[in-house]
Amino acid sequence: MTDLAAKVEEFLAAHPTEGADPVQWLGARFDAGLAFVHFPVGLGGLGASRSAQQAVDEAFLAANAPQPNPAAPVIGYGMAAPTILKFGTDEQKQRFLRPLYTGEEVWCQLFSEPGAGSDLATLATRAVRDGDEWVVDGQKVWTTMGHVARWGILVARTDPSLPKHQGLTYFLCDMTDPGVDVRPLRQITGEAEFNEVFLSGVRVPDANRLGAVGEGWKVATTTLMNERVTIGAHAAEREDGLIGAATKTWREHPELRTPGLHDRLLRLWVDAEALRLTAERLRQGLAAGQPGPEGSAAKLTFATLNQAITGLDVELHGEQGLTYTDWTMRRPKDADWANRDAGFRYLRMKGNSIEGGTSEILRNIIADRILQLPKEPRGDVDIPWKDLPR
Amino acid sequence: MTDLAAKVEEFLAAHPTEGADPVQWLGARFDAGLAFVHFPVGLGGLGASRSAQQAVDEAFLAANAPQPNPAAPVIGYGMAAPTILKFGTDEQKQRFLRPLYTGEEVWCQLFSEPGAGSDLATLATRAVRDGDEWVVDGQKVWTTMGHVARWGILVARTDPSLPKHQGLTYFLCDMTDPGVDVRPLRQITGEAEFNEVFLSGVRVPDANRLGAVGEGWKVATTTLMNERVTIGAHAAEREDGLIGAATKTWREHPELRTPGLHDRLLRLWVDAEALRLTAERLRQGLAAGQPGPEGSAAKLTFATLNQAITGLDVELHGEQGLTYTDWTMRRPKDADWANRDAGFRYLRMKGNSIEGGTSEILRNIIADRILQLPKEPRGDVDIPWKDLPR
Amino acid sequence: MSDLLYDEVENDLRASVRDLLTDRAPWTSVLARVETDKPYDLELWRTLATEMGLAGLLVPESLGGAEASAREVAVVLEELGRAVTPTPFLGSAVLATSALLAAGDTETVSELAAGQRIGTLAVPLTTAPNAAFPGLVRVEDGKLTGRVGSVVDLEVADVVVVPAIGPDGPELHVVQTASAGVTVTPITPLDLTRRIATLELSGVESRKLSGDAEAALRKALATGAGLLAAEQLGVAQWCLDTTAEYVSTRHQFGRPIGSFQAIRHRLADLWASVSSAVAVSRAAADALATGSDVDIAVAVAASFCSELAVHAAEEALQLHGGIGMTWEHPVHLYLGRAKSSELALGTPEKHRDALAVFADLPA
Amino acid sequence: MSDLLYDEVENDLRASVRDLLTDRAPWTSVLARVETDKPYDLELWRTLATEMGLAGLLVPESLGGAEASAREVAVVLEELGRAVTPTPFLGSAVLATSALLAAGDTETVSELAAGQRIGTLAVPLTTAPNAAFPGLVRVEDGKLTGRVGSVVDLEVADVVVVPAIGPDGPELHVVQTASAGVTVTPITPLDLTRRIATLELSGVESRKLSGDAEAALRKALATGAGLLAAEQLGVAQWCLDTTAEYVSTRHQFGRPIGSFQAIRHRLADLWASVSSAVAVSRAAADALATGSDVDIAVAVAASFCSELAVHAAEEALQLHGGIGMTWEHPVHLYLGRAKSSELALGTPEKHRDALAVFADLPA
Repeated sequence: MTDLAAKVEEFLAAHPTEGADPVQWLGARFDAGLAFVHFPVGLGGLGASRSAQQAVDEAFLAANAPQPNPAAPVIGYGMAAPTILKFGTDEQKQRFLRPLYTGEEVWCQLFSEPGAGSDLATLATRAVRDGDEWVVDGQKVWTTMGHVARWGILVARTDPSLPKHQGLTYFLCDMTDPGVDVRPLRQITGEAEFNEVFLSGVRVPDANRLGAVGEGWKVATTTLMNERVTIGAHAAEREDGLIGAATKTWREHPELRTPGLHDRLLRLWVDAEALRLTAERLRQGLAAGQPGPEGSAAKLTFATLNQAITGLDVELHGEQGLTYTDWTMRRPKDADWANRDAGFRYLRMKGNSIEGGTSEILRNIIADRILQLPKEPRGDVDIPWKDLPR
Repeated sequence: MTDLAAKVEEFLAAHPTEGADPVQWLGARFDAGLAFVHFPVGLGGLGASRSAQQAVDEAFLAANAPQPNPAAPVIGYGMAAPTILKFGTDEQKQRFLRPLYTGEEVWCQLFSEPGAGSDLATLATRAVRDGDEWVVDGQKVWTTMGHVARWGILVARTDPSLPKHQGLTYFLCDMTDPGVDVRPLRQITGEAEFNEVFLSGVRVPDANRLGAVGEGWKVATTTLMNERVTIGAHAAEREDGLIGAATKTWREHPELRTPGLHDRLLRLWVDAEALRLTAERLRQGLAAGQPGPEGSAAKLTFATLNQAITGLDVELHGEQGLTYTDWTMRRPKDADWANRDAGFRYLRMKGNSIEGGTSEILRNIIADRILQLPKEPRGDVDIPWKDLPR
Repeated sequence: MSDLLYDEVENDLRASVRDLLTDRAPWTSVLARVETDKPYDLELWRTLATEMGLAGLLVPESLGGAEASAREVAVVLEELGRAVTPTPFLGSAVLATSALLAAGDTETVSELAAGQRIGTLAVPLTTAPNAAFPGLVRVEDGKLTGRVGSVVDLEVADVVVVPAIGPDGPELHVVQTASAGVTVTPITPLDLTRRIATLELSGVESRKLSGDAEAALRKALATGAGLLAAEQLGVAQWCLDTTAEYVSTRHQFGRPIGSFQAIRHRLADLWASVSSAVAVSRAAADALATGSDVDIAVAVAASFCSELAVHAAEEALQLHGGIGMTWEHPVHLYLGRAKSSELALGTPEKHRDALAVFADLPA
Repeated sequence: MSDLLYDEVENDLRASVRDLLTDRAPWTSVLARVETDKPYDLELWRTLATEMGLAGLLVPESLGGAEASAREVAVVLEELGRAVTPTPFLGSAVLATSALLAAGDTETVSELAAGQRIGTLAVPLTTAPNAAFPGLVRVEDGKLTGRVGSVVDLEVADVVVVPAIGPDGPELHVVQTASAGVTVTPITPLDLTRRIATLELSGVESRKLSGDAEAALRKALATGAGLLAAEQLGVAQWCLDTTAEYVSTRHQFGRPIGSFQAIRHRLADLWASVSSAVAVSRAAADALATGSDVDIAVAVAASFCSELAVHAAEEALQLHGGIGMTWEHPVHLYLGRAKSSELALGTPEKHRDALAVFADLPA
């Protein structure tokens, strides 16, 4: 048994899981360094290797340990926590990481704007210094959990006269500030999974600035790299995911089968298995200390595959494919898409190639960083942001 | 009966077709203005509309009239003739058009170079003035009929200090000049359909310059526009072309059929029929004086379709798909690809998306001229040719 | 060879329909309407059907129609597709009208042609022209009983042409939806701009049509499938045009995104496909108008345009980026229309199955 | 879960094979050789087989082999594919060796492992693992008679494993090609770097193997198909690498063509597919090595890598432009290899048919 496994057993022995208050119990887990084991001692971790986390999480899961508020991990664990750890002051780390982990404080991301999607660095939300505070005005969009978040990681422009990557600063934004207005953003599915966030005269103390003034792009890049690592790094069983929904229908409804659909289903089954193995190979590489570049491929392939599967699935349903369960505007309770109707999945998965980096941007990244192809000439990096065409 | 039809009947009555010497007979047809009916009187035409040509050609064909040397029309009719007509001096028109038409003088095109394919305007063949002559040095490639041609239409650089489109001049090059060396260019099929042409100190009289010095790009553009019109403007029957080869095999060999191949064959059959109708619509539009932009689409779709059909065809042949008739280097006698083996067709059709404008260039043209999308920034049009990166 | 161009009359017709729809049914009002209890714009329908006389394009003048042909109907459908207009045109002016005409009716078809009443055809919208005659409704003691799902435009229909199995086999009947024993239950549709509903008949009075029921139904479905291709072309054309416009104005990285070559090439490919769709759709409309080469022309157009419309809508969504994923942008209306239409009146695969027979390419 | 990485031994093996091929079989010499009467480089083969011991990777040490596994064979095949090396590795070290081992032979397999002799398997190269046992050769009075087309590597084979129908059903026999009654007729191949020939047997003496002939043949074909996927991966990888390099140096319009976004995106997509091919190919090799999950892993790898190699070669050709269409450029060797391999040991469709059974997705 490893040291870590022993520590988990010890902790479980000392902290009964049954009937425990999740926040208190998770707080104790944080204090024991078993929250993010690769974080330093005192900040939820034990300075262990990143790859050790999975075994610890699995051990707690197997012991029916209290799990965090489902809203907490979305932005908090994967994006805010590592960024605060890397760029935060001691005070910020002490203040924010523990309640982030326990789920007392949910986080959201205030990056994208209507005019700054793929080209995030062109964002227009302004932050103007006023004594010990910054006054923030602008509009953010595609904010997951915005309506339940206590804090937001925010990038704003502090100097429009500099080229776009240079005039940005990163803040931790109090979502309870009266200038913050969170409105549901309805999607093509009829639901509002995301939010628009309007910021009007929001006052952010300079103490909640993360990193230096003008270094916002560097800090944001850390956040975004963590987003990409989060996606696609988990192991999966054969037929996990959307292909499972299609094969289930196929097996249960012989009357819907046609030769053309059979051919397409088998092709997609192969592609799904190939993607599963690709992700698994990535995971094995990470565990062996050989991180591969397949992560970018996995997200790209994932989007294409999900869209092809759900397109097939609608057709496979025949007459039922013409129907939809419910267009009513509502807030989704979870992301359990496999149990939604085929039409919903078809529409929702269209977002897979847009959210978290469009497929076009991923292809650019692969061409630049992996294939190291010659770059496209660019005209937007050296001129002041305020002079950019938009 | 139209005037033109009457003229054709009259000509046929006066010029018996049986046993006629093709060159003499075609010369008479030229002199009667029934060669290129939209050309002026005295230059093979009657000043008729362009769309009248097809009916005239069909009437002569129906009368079993002598037809030109099959090598003559390839470059001569479609490309050299209209360019000479538009930019030639009276002397040039008188000298060149008649033997071009009768097939006494076959023409070839000396445009592409190893370093100038899609970007033709970057070509490096030099022409330096020496008294009443130009001395030409360089290398051309992909020259159809180069080995039988008497004349070549040639674009060469006469001023390397100008931006690339401005320093070019257009010439009519005597292929019997001792400095012209024509070598077969072997393709991936094993055959040599094309040639490389090495030009070493070739002396072209200034009298054989077509258009002004430095106007070569404008003249060449006329030639190339005519190339695009030539492709795809002919009517076709259902299952004409490569789809016919595949359907023949399908019908004759039930033992080769599989459900997957069936599905693909039917898809390609639909695509082939769609392309046929697209070309037919283009033809009807031209005939009605409504030229449509579908020509660019037709060539693009044609390449994709031919490649998909021939790929399927190899697979459809099963064990025989592993074989090839003959790799021996040889000069093809004709372009009757439908009767070659599936492997040959597969390899040869790969050229469809490269020759006569790559599919990538066609997409650029469609994006620019038809969709009028914003252009890509370009850095190669304003600097001297000699300073371009290459 | 069929006439693949649009003639002057057809171009004028297109212009007047487009003007009307631009004025009366912009996408903002279409989107606003889909969540109300009046998803169809029946006032607009009356203008189209009665004032402009478009409900009777297929109907002879002797029966009160315009005695035009499938060519003109195709032009109207291109425009209705381009605007994803919620009207019962497909159900009433195409399916029911074709079935009634083919079955020799002279009574109901005149009412439909005049736009006085709205009709539809009681088959599941997924029914392909070469499908077996449906056995969903039976004639018992001269009355109709049965249940038919996903009947298009049913919730606004006054009259329904019902295929039924009678004592001697297939029959076509005309049923008034106001009759006793008729129940209409709307279904929530994936396509917000075209509604479907379930028809239940319990011993309903009807009028039996005299013509060959099987042939008439097949004719109506083939006409529907061939003309739906025109509507799909309209959907694809809107997607192409709107996306080309959007990428020309949307800036990222300091330039319009339509100046990026990958996007330019995708739209060029899409344009090439749309060009082909115009040709195949015209060929189908012309074949339906002349009665020559109908089987192949319809199967080609239906399979080609179905898949193209879905592809065009999917490209439009992707190239619009995040804004295309929002409810407040119209592209999802086109995606829903395209995807649903792919299932309607025979999937592309079903039409290719039919081609295997017509073009002698057996499995 | 199978081990999808390359271990150190495998990486070393790859490096030494690649070094050898770079040195001894650059594409210029491969291209020069294909039109000679010695299309195989048998000197190179001796180095690979005997000096490096690669012919016996699958063979136990007790029989003179290296007692490695399909994982190492896959690495060798990746490199042979990457260099389109004309050697009888597939026929001798994979197909014949697997069949002999599975049928319990200890004699011929040692000769093949030692590289003293070259073997192959007498089935048409198109035969899929799940095909019925071939009936092309019959056992009559203890002698073999029949004709087998497109046998891979036959023209250099000394010994052939022949599936034949005996008095009691399927049998496997070992035939010396030098025996009386054996005729080998080379076939001009689409793939210039892998030769096929027709085997004719007229009353030929043979040695019958004792094992279960059907199971042994199936095992050999599955091993072949699963490992051919590794070769196809090597082909695809070369196409990607070479094309990425070419577009980085070829200038048109004043910039390297690899800076045009459409080309960048196509190569990015290709890279993503190649990344997946590595994973599926590793999974198949590992499954063959461990004997677990072989059916599905082989069918997935064979169908995925077959289609990928063709796609990669086609993209390579297109992105090389005119130069790629010339005989003097190597890309056509890869295209021929990829397209022929797609037909070899089961088409992608045949492997998907097999998956329909293994993964319980019936038609």
